[in-house]
This record gives sequence, C-alpha cells and structure tokens, in this order.
Amino acid sequence: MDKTLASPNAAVADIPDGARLMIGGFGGSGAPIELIHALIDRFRETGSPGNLTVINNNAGNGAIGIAAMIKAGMVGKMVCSFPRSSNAEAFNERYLAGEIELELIPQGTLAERIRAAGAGIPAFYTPTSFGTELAEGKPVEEFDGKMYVRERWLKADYALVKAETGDTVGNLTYRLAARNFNPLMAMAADRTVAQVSQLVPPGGVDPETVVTPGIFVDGLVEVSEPQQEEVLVRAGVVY
Amino acid sequence: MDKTLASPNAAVADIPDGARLMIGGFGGSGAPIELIHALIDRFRETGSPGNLTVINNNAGNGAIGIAAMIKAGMVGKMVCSFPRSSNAEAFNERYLAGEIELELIPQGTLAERIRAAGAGIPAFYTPTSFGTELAEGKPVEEFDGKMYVRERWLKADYALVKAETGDTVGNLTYRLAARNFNPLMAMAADRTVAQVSQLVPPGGVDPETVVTPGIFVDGLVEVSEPQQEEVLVRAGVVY
Amino acid sequence: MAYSKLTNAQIAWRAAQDLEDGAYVNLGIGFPEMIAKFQPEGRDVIYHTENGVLGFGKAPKEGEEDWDLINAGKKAITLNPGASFFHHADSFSMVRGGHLDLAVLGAYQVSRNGDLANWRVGTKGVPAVGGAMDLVHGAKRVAVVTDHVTKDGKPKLVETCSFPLTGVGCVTRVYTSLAVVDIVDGHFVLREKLAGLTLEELQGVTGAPLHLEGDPADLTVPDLD
Amino acid sequence: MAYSKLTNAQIAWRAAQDLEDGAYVNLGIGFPEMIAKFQPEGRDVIYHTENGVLGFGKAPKEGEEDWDLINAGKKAITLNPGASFFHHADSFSMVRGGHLDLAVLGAYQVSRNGDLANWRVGTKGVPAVGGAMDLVHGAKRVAVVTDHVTKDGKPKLVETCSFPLTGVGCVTRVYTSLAVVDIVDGHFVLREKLAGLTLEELQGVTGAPLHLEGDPADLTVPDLD
Repeated sequence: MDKTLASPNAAVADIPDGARLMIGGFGGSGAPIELIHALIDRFRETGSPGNLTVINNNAGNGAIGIAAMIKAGMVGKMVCSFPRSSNAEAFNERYLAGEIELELIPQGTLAERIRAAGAGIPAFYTPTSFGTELAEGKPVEEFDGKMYVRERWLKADYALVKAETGDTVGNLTYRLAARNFNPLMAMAADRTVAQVSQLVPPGGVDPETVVTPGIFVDGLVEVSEPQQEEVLVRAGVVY
Repeated sequence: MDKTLASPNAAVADIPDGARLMIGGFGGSGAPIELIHALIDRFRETGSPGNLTVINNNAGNGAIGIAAMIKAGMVGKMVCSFPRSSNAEAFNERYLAGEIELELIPQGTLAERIRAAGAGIPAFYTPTSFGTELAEGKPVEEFDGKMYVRERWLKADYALVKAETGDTVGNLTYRLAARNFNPLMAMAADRTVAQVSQLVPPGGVDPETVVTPGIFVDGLVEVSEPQQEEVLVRAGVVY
Repeated sequence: MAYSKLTNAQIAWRAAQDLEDGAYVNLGIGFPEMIAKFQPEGRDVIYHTENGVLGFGKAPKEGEEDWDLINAGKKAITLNPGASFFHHADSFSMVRGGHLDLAVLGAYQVSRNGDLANWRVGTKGVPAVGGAMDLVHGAKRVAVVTDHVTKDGKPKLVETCSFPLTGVGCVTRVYTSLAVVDIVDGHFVLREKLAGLTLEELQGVTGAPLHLEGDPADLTVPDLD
Repeated sequence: MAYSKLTNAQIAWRAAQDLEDGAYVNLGIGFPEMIAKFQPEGRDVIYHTENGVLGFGKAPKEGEEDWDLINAGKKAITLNPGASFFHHADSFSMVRGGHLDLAVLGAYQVSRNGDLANWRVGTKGVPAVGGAMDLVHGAKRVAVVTDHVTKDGKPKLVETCSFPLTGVGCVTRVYTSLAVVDIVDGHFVLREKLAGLTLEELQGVTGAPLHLEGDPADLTVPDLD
C-alpha cells in the first residue's frame, strides 16, 4: 500500500463543485499553500471546482492561499471562528458585498465539532456560547446545575492538510504550532490529502511520535520546501 | 515549579476513603503497579483509603495491582469494560459473593466518557450500545436517521498513571501500547499523579512528542525500573 | 449428499479471502483473530487493535514478548513498518468514526436483520463487554465468523436473538461452518454453501428463511491441517 | 481630590500582581497579552495559547521569527523549557475542561452578574469570535482588563450588557483604569480604587451599584513609562 500522489495537482484533481472542504492551518501556520494553489490553478483552467464551502479557523490573509481562492470566486461559504484579521480584505470585500456566506463558530466548538465528526459522535454538549446569539436555535440542556448548548458534528468531503513528515502509508507529524486543526480535519473528511515536507518509507516515523495515524490519510504528496503563508503575506505575494 | 514527589507513598498519601480513582493501563500494559502497591501498603497500615471506586478497563489480574486491592478489601465498586479475564479470581469471587459493585461500560464509551470529562463535555451521543441492555434508562435520539445513546462524562477524584518519560513540570510520554487509557485519565481527575520510568528536567522531552501536556499532571514520582503487571502475573507473584 | 462442516480454521480461511488490499481491519479477540493467518498473498492489510495500535504484525516468538506491546486480547504482538500508537479515545474514534473497512467478530446469535448477540448468554457469572459494542458500529463492513449451529445443534442464524444484544442491525455478512450468508434488507441471503449440502438441509439448521439471489456458489475451502 | 486614571500598562501591571506561582494562564489577544510583561519576579507562570502551545515565552527578536511558532494573536513566540504542542481539540479541552487557572480578557461591557460582552459591538462589518466564548468557560478564574469607561465616557461596568454577549455569569474580577472590582453573587464588590478618587466619583462612572465589604484598598500602581 502506497498512498503517494504524483503532485499537488493530482492531489486535488477530483474535488468537485460544491464540495465541503476543510483546510488546515491557523493564521499562516500549517496552511497547505501548495495544495490550495493547485486547486486555484485547476479552477482558473477549468472553472471548477466552484461554490466550495471552506472550513478553516480564518478566512484567508493577503492575496495567497484561501484569500486567493476567495478572490478567484471559488468559495461560496466560509465556516470559521475568526474571519476578521489584519489582511483579510479578500473575504471582507466579498462578505460586505453579500457575495459569500459566513458560518461563525467559536474556535473551541469548531475544533470539537470537527473532532466529533472524526470520532463518530453526532452531537455533544458544550458550555461555550450558551446565552449568546451564536447559540440561537440550538437545543440547550442543564447538567449538574449548569447550562450547555448542543452542537452537531462537522464533516467535510475533503480535507487538505499540511504536515512535516509523512510516511507512504499516511502517518504524519507536524512542525511546531502548525499542528493546530490539521490532525482534526484529517479525521473528519471523507477524503484527506496531505502535503508533507518530507516523505519517508513506512517505518520512517517512530510509531510513538505519530500524530495522525495513516488510517486518516488517503493520499500524500511531498512538497519539500513548502511556502509559509505568513512569509508570503509579509512579502506581499499575490497568487 | 517542580511537581516531583518524594516517593510512591507520598504520591498516594492524600487519597481519602470513598474516593473515585482512575487507574491507567489495559490488561498488564501501562498499569502503575508501584503506585497501586503504595496505596495497598497505606491501607494495610492505616485501614484507609477504603470503599474506593476504581475505574479501569479491567478488574485486576492475578494477585498484584488492582486484584490485590480488591483482595485487600479496599474497593467498593469497579467501573470497567472487561472484568472477566483469565486471572481475575479476586474480582470474580467478591462479585459473585455480592461484595463488590460493578458498572459495566463498553470500552469505547468508557474511553470517550473519560475524555469528555477532561474536555469539559458533560454529555455526548454515541451509537454504541443502542438497543442493548447497557443503554437501558439512557436518553436516546435520532440524528440523520440513525439512533444514538446519550452518555455522560466520567470524572474522578484521583488518577494514577504510568508513563515512560516525564519532565518535572509534568509532560509525559508513554511506552508502546502502555499509552492506552493513561493520557485520558490524566485529563479527567481532579488530581493526577504519574509514575515515570525516567524523570528529566523541563526541556528534556521534545515539545512535539509530548503526549500528556503538564497541565494535566499534578505530581510525578520516578520509579526507574517499574514492575510490569503481566510479568508479575505470569511469575505468580502475590502482593 | 455427504458433507463435513468447516473447521474454525477453514471458516477463518474463507473470511480471509474477502480481505481487501489496503484495508484497515479489526479482528475480534479469539476465533476471528485466526483470519490474519490466512491473509492472501499480495494483499496488504493493516490491523487495528482497540488498545491503541495500528499496523501490528504476527505474535513474537515465545520468550521474546514485550508485555507492553499487546493486542486487545492481551496477547503479545509485533509491529509492522508504518505502525502507530495512540490512546483509547483516538482508537475508538477510528472504530466509531467509520474509519475501519472491516470488523470481524464471533457470535452467539445473528438475526436476519443483522442484530448481533455475542457478549453474554445469561445472567450468571461476571459480565464483560469490552469493545464489541463499539466495533459493531462504524466499521464500513461488520462480518461474523461462527459455527452454523450451537454445540447442541440449535440455529445461530435466527429470526430474533434471544440472548442480550451487542448491536442492532449491524452485521452484513456471516461466514459459518456451512455457508456464507449476507444480510440484505432484513433478510438472510445465501451466497455460498457447502457443495454436499442441500438447500433444504441448510434451511433446516437455520432459524430464519434463506433467500436466494441466483444460485448460491459452492463454498470451497482447502484442507487446513 | 485629583487622580489620573491608569494607563493600559498600569492596568496590566495590577492584573499581573495576581498571577499565582505555578498557574496555567491564557491571556486574550491584544491588551491582556501585556500582563505577561509584568509577571512578578520569582513566580513561574505557564502560558497557554489556543492554537496549541503550552509554556511559550517572550516574542523573538525581529528577524528571528519562525512563523510556524505563533500564538492565537498570530504573533511570533518562543518556547520555554517544558513547553508542549497539541492540536486544537486538546487545546480547548484544557480551556473548557477546567484546567486553566486563569483567563484574562478584554471587554466592551461587564454586567454586575458577570456577563461579558467583548466580541461584537454592532451588526456592521465582519463578525469574528475566535476563542473568547470558549475561554470564558472552564478557566477557574476569568478576569477582565479594561478602561473603566468607553471613549465617550459611558460606563463599561453595567447593570445589563447592551452589546452581544460572549458569556453569561462568567467574569469574577475586573481590573479597570480606576478600580479593582469583584463580582460576587450578582453584585459588583469594590476591592480597590485610586486613592484620589471618591467613592461617589467612581459610582458616577459605574453603571450599577458598587458594594463594599469593608473599606476598599488603595489601587497603587508604579509609574510605567
């Protein structure tokens, strides 16, 4: 069994119009830039995939990565906790023009809903957002004298993640705080593809230090010197 | 901040009568034998702590560890998924004599209930046990056309865990499959103490390979050549 | 016609023929574990065990066990390249979350709508459930290996389970000592039976109607001594 | 009497005096982050950030940033010995699960029963919530640092929040530019106030009654230029 894919293009080739797409990363850390750009290339060449729902903590920065997807007009909806950031013009413009939908979710609830999807837990209770407008319409319940909101799992059709080392059967490790949402999203999508900075044979990752076991990963592509979103944004790169 | 404790005896010195006590391990792998035996020593010397509720996947093997606790008469109730095993006479005898209570929980639900306690999730839905006698009396609900059972978090007053390497601020790694319930229980108890085979200064564990972050650990004691439950059982050791 | 029912090894062999290349599989402790021995050449199967190991291999030689490296049946195992360790909650996320391709379990009874009873036969003794109730949910395919009848000759494939249930409507294929039976829309559908066994004989030891979708194939298994 | 209200740095300094040795603390992005700068000597505080780091240290020098090593405010950080990384679900387990000793946040308004409004002031623009709604639940103590009044002089400590809530009954202490106020049983209890400020003056810029439990102490903060 070898899950290696030929290229970032091959990794995103079968994502259809309207797909629900989880993209790992938090701010610029852990964002799979090469996979995202391959998807933009495909859209520019073929007009597909469009009308995507993108699930990420943020809504893109600068003019690369998710921001470039939004600018290109591929994204119908963002699901995130913090779309507002210093370089989020791409999202802001489309949102204020009513051209993109937003589902706003508290960050911990977003993480837990994704984890629940991966773990086969269709719903759970959290204290987060109780009594706020983000809980409107959601069932509430009291446990041990405290009020909680019921939240549903959040699944996706595809997840694009960025990892540091991967072996060819899909075991992954991450670099520093670039871990963030990546291991959760890998669990929660029907099909997960990872870009890894270093692809090694099975046995090349110590079984005790694997963060994402290979069962959660469907395909991997090596991008040996990956671009870093924050570095690109600071350099003013436009994709 | 240094969470080092002087000895296994010191680590278990303040566990009171009637405490709910999580003990890590699965079968003989990952069982904190020295902490358990220190607790038995205390009970033999002082008559306390008694009437404990012990949460573990199993109900002890042979005549050491949890089995020896049961034999000593310290345990009022076991919460586990698989009390029946080849060397579980200590539990069997007391259970069949009506001298010990049993709460039987499917293994995945046991793990998830413990994780939920650590994660501040008071209740969640699982497909596991739906339509069986283990779901009797529990709320059920349909999501997306499938039936689920609602389960509550499972908390404890104390957790005793066994880890491989720990630093003095409580970061832990585990050895092979001895990980099992240990990281979950460390999250779910008011007070968690760990026995570690190797105690190192802060920085001695690679931040990327930490399995249990120190926030979940209140005290550590080094037991440099720990006993292994299965090895003791096979050697017929009686504690 | 004459027939001799399959041994457990032969049932396991037959189940092993359906292992798919690249599949993630959990084999229940005891009899189902035997299936791994008959994994067909050229197929790569990754085995999961509840206590937090993916990609484990054969048992070590006696005397070479490391008792921190065990499976859910508390037997010593070894690791294949590409193995990983994880805690129990992550392990059951794999189970419940639909990540396993196949789980194979033993059974006391399977009903025609796929209910499974395999954890308890009565109210005596110490009950124990382990991971069985979790394993029947989430795996893309849940199969059972079992003798076709109980030791005293009663059907194990039944209209309704009389023993306490492990799960409701969860089993999709049963490999028995006489036949291979699928569960489709609340019915037993006979796929294969021993060549020497008539349909009537098989129905006679089966507790609910066997449906046919075309002729059943011969259940052919090598001698395994 | 004359008084000059505290600067943000002075409010942060005062809040920092309550950091306990060995505490696990999350400082909200922006103003609350400043508290770490004033951590008293001899106290060991372990800082948590939502994006999966425990035990981070000061900002790196300019030019030495590694942009994979950031905090929730997307600022570059460094690691202290004993740091660890974990994913977002584990990170918010620490938050919601009651493992943090203290979370300090900014505020638009705090009501006398401890409701906090700090994520949105109206319906214009792009809303963003981040981890604020999670942080107000679970930490053993939730404190706020804020100016005592808005830019146009309106009270931020109020009877009832008029802005959208972040959490209900969650704040237990407020450090303002004029006072230190606890929230006890649905009331503001004044603990400290600037020496030059009368109780009447303070009440005049506070939107709900200030209760006393004994005389309030002087709020004394060094010059911090």
